[in-house]
Amino acid sequence: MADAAQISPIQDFIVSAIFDYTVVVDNYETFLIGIWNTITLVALSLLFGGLLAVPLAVFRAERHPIFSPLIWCYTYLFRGTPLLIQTFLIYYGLGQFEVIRDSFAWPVLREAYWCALIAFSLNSAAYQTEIFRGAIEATPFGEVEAAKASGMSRLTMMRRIILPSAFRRALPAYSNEVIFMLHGSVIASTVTVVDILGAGRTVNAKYYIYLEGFLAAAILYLTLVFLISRGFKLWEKHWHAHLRPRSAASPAE
Amino acid sequence: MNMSNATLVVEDIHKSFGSVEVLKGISLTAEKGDVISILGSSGSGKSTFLRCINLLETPNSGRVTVNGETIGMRYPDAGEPIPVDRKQVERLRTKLAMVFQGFNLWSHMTVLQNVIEAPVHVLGVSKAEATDKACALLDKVGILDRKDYYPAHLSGGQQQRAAIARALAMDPDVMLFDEPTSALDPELVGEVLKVMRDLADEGRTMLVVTHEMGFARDVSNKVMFLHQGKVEEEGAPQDMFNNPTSERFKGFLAKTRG
Amino acid sequence: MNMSNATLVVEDIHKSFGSVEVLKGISLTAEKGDVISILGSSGSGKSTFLRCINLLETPNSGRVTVNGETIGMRYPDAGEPIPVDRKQVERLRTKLAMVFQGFNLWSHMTVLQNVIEAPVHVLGVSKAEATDKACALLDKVGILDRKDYYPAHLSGGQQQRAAIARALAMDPDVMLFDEPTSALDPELVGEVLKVMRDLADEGRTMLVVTHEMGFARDVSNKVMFLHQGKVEEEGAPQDMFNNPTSERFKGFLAKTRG
Amino acid sequence: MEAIWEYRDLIFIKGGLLTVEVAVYSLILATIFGLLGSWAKLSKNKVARAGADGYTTIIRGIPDLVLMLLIFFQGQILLNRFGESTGLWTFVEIDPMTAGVFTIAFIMGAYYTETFRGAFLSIPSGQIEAATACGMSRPLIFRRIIWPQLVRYALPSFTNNWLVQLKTTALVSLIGLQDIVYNANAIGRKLREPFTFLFAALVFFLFLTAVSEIALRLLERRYSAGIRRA
Amino acid sequence: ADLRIGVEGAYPPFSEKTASGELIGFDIDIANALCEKMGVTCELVEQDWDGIIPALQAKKYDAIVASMSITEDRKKVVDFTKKYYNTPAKFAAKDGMFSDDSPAAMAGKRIGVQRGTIHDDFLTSVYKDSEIVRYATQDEVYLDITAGRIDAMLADSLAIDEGFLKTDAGKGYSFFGADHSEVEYFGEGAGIAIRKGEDELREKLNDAIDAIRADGTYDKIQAKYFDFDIYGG
Ligand SMILES: Nc1ncnc2c1ncn2[C@@H]1O[C@H](COP(=O)(O)OP(=O)(O)OP(=O)(O)O)[C@@H](O)[C@H]1O
Ligand SMILES: Nc1ncnc2c1ncn2[C@@H]1O[C@H](COP(=O)(O)OP(=O)(O)OP(=O)(O)O)[C@@H](O)[C@H]1O
Ligand SMILES: [Mg+2]
Ligand SMILES: [Mg+2]
Repeated sequence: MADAAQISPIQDFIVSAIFDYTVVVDNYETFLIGIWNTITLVALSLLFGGLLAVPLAVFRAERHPIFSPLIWCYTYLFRGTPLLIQTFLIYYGLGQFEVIRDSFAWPVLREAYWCALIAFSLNSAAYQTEIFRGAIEATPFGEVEAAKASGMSRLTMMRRIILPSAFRRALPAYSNEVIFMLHGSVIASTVTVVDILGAGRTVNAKYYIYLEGFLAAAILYLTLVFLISRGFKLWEKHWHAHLRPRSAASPAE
Repeated sequence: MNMSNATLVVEDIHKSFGSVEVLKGISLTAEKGDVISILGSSGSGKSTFLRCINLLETPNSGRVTVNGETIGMRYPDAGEPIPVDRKQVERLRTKLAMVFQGFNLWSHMTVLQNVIEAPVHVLGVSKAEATDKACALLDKVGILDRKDYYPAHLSGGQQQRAAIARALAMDPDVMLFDEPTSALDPELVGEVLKVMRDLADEGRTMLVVTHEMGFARDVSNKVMFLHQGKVEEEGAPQDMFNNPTSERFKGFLAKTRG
Repeated sequence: MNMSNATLVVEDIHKSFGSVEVLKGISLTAEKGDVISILGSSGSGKSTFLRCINLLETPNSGRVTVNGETIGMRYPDAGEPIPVDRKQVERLRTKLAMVFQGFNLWSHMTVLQNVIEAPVHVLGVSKAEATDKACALLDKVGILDRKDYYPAHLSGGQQQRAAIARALAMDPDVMLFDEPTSALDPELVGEVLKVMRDLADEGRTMLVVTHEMGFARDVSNKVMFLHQGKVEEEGAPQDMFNNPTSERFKGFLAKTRG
Repeated sequence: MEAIWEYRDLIFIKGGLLTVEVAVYSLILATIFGLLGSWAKLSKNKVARAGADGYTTIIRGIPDLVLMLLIFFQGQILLNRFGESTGLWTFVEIDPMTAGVFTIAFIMGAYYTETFRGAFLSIPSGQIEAATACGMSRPLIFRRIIWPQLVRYALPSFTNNWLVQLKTTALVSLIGLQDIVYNANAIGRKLREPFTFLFAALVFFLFLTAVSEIALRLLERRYSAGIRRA
Repeated sequence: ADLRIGVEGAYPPFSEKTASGELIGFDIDIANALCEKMGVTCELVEQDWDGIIPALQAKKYDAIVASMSITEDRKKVVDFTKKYYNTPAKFAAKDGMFSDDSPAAMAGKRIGVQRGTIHDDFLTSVYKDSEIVRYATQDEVYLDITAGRIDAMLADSLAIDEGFLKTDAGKGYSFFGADHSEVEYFGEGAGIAIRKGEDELREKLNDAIDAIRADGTYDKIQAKYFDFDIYGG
C-alpha cells in the first residue's frame, strides 16, 4: 500500500503530461492546410529571396560603388530587426496609408498570405545575399584567372564558373537559412495565416485547450526540420563530390 | 621590326606595381613553331611578363600583337590604361591559352567538363563535338581514364595534364606556361614535361617560364633570361648554355646546377 | 634500491594504451645534479615515460618518488588507477617542471605573465617578487627585452626559451624536457641548447628526451636508451657512445650519424 | 509623430526597457545553459552527451515561438501538477517575464552550446597540459587559462548569437509581455496608425543592434591581444 | 494580492489601455467593484483572448472578467458565475454592402472574427460558405475591416458600437441584419469564469454580483459607458 501511495502522484503527473491526440486527429484537415501553407510559404520565400539575393550578392562582391552601400543598408535593416516587426509593418502598417489602400498593389497586400510572403522574402533575401556574397568572395582566385585567360566574358565567368562554385560552397550555410526560415515562418500565424502553428492555435481555441495544438505543431515542425536536414545531407553528398578527400576517390556519378 | 608572319609580337612592355617598376621594357617575337623558354631568378618579373601578354595584368605601356592583330589600349590621363575593346581582349585571349603553376582547374567540374567548358561557352562549339575533341586531347596527355574525376581527386601531375588539355582545347595560336611543374612533387614533374615535349615536337608555338634547365636546353629553340625586369641575355639555347656572355646569367647557371 | 638522497626515483613503470603496452617496466634514479638523456627511436615510449613521471599520463603500475615522497595511487578493480590525493599530485608537479616540444606557452598572456603565472597562483608568491625573479630568469635565457611580447610574436627559439624560464620560475627539483628542440628550425636549435647547457653547468637535475646526440654525449652524465617500451641500454655517455653493447643501440647510432 | 511623442513613455521607456531587460536576463541564463551544454557535449559521460545532443536537436527542430507557447502554458501546468502531486508546493507562478526569459535562454542556450564547444576545442590542448604540469588545480586552470581564451574564441560567434537573441525577444510580445513590440502594436492598432508605431519599434531595434555590434567588436579587439593576424 | 483576475485589454469599451498603460473599461470597473465588495485585494493580469482559458487552467489567475459568454462548450472546461451582462451579437460592414445576414447572402465573403469566441463558433457552424478570418484581438478585426481585408465582422453589438462604429474610423460602417442571441450559440450572457470545482469562489462572486446590482454600483459603472441597460432580461 505504501508503494501505491508513492507511485500515484508520479503516475498522476505523467498522465497529466499525456495529450489527447484525438483532437488532433479529428482536426487533421486544419493541420493539412497548415502544413501546406507553411511549406509553400517557406519554399516560395526562399525562392523569391534567392532570386533577389543573387544579383544583390554579385553587386556586393564586386563592390559596385553605388549599389554596394545601398545593398548593405538593405541587408543591415532586415538582418538587424525582428522579422515579427517586419511582418507586422507590412501587414498592419501599410494598410494605414490611403495611397496604398487605393493602389494597384492592394489586391495583393490585402491578403495575409501575400503579406507574409513579401516580408519573409525580403528578409530571406537579406540573409541569402550575405551567404552568397561570402561564397562568391571565397572563389579561388586562380579559378577566376583561368576563366579570364580562356577568354570568358564577365557574364559567362559569373554564370559558368563563379556562381556554380559559390552555390556549392554556400550549401551548408544555406541549409541553416532554410531551417531558420522555417522557424521564422511561424510568425505568419500572427497575421491570420493558418500555418502549422496557426492550425494548432485554431484547434486550441476551439476546445479551450493549450497543449495539444502546440504539441502537434511542435512535432510537425520537428519532422520538417528532420526531413530538410536529411535532404540537404544527400544534396551535399551529391554536390560536394568535388570537395571530398581523395581517399574517397571515385568518378562522378 | 618585321612582323610579317610572326604569331606573337610583344613590344617594349613596361609594368609598375605602385612605385616599383617590375618590367622595364621587354620585347619578344615568336614565329610559328617557336618554343621560347623564359628564365630568371625569383622576382625577376617572368610571371608578370607572361600575364601582361594576355592582359591578366594591364601593362603601363607597350604593344601586344597576336597574328597581326594589335590589342588596342587607351591611356587615360589618370589611372591604369584600359583596353579599348573588351571583346577584342576576350577574343585574343582564346588564342593565347595559359597553363598556370597552380593548375587552377575549376573545382566544381569534372576533368572533361573543365576541358569542354571554354570551347562550348566561349567559342560556341557544340557539346558533342567539344566532347569528342576533349577525349582525344585527354587521351593524348594520358588521362582519358580520369575524365569523370573531379580535380580534387587527381594527383598534381594529372591535374596539370588536365590543365594542358584544357588549354589545347581552345586550339590556341600560342600556349603560355607559367612554371607548369614547380608545384609538383619531383616524381610527377616527368609526366608533365613529357607532354610538353610532345607538344613542342608537334610544332606548337609555346612560351614557357621554367626552372627546368633540361627542358630549356633540349626542347626550346630560343631562351630569354630576365633580370630585374630587363632582358639580360637571349639567344639559341646551345649558345647561351655553352657560352653565356652575361655575368648574371653565368651566376644563375652556376646556382641552378649546384 | 637506495633512495636516501636521490631527488627522483621512478620504479617499474608500466603503461598501456588500450591493449597495447607502451611501457614495460621502466625504472630510473636521478641524484641531485644528474643530467639524464633519454634516447630511443620514434614510438619507443620516451614521451610517455616522461609524462608518467608527473602523472600527465597515469601509469598502470609502478611508483614515482620525489625527494623521498612517493605519489600515492589507488588501484580500483575496474578502470584506471587514480591518485589518492589530488593535492599531493599538484604539489609534486610543482617540483617537476616540464618543457614541451611544442612550447605550449599560454597564448593570451605575455611572456612575463606566462612566467609569473604559476608562482603567483600556485605557489602564492607575491606578484612583485615573482616579477623580479621572472626578469632575472628571462635575462638569463636572453629574452628579457621580449618580456612584454605575446608568444605569437616570438620566434620558435624565443618561445622555447620563454618556456624554459617558465619552468625555472617554479624552482623545480627536476626539470623534464621532451624534445625541446625538435620543433625548431635548425638555426634556432643552437640558442635553446646553449641555455640547457648553462642549466646543466649550474647543477640542475634534468631529464632530457632528445635526438641531439651532441647534447647527450657532451652534457649529460647518464644516458638511457629505450626500445619498444624497455630500457635496452643505459650508462655513462662516454661508455655508451664509444662502446655500445646492444645491437639495437648500435643500429640507432649508425642511423642518427648517417 | 506627435502620437509617438505622446506615447513615448509606454513605448520607449516601459516597453524598450522591458525588451532590454528580457534580453539581458536571458543572455545571462543562456550563457549558463551554453556553458553547461558545451561541458556536457565534451564530457566523457555518455548520458550527459546524449542529453546535450537531444537538447540541441530539439531546439533546432522546433520554432522558438512554438516552444515559448508550450513552455508558457504547459510548463506552468506541469510545474503545478508536479508540486501538487508531490505536495512540495501548490503554486509557483511562471509570469510572462519568467517564461519569456527562460524560454529565450533555453533556446539560445543551444546555440551558445555550439559556440562554447567550438571555442573550447580551439584552445590548444598543450596549453592545458602545460598548466597541469605546473601543478595547477582544475578550477585554477579553468579560471586562468581556459576562460580568457574561451571568451576570445567564442566572441565572434557569440556576437552573432546575441544579435539573433535580441531579435528573438520580440516574440515575448506574443505571450502577453508588454515589451516595445507589444506596446507599439497595441497602441498603433488603437490609434489606427500601426505603421508609425511599428516603425518606431523597428528603429529602436536597429539602434540596439548597432550599439551591441559596436560594443562587441571593441570587446573582441580587447580580447584578441596576442593573436597573430594575417 | 488575494485574488488575481484575468482581463483582455484590447476590447473597447469593455477593456482597453490608456496612453500611460493603465487598464480601463467596463470589465475592469466591474472586476474592481467585485473585489471591493468581497473585501479582497486584486491584481489584474492581461492576457490575449486565445490563451485566456488555458492561462486560467495554468493558475496564472483565478477568475476571468473579460466579457466571456456562458456557453455549454465552455462549461465543459470551466465553471461560470451568473451573468453580469447580456447583449446580442451583430454583424457590421460598410454601409449598404449587405442587406441581410443570412448565410446565403454572405456566401463567399470574408468575415472577420476574434479567434475562439462564441462568434467564431457561431460563424464556423452556421456560415460554412463564407471565409472566416480569425484574429487574436478584436482591435485587429477593426483594423482589417477598415483596410478592406475583410468584408464584414461579427462581434458583440456593444463592443462594435462603442469600440468602432462610434469612433472616427467607424464612419461609413454600420450594423446590418438581426440581433443574434441564440442560446445554443451565444449562451445566457457574459459571466465570470473560474476553474472547475472552486465553488466557494463562485458563490462569493455571485454574492458580490448581486450586491453591486443591489447597491447601485453596477448602475454607476454602466452609466459611465452606456446610455441604456446592458444587463438584459
Ligand atoms: N600584384 C602585385 N602587386 C605588387 N607587386 C607585385 C605583384 N605581382 C608581382 N609583384 C612584384 O613584381 C616582381 C616580379 O614578380 P613576378 O611574379 O613576375 O616574378 P617571377 O619572376 O615570376 O618570380 P618567381 O620565379 O618567384 O615566380 C616581384 O618583386 C613581385 O613582388
Ligand atoms: N594517448 C595515446 N593513446 C594511444 N596510444 C598512444 C598515446 N600516446 C602515445 N601512444 C603510443 O605509444 C607509443 C609510444 O609513444 P611516445 O609518444 O611515448 O613515443 P616517443 O618515443 O616519444 O616517440 P617520438 O620520438 O615520435 O616522440 C606510440 O606507439 C604511440 O602511438
Ligand atoms: Mg612567377
Ligand atoms: Mg615523443
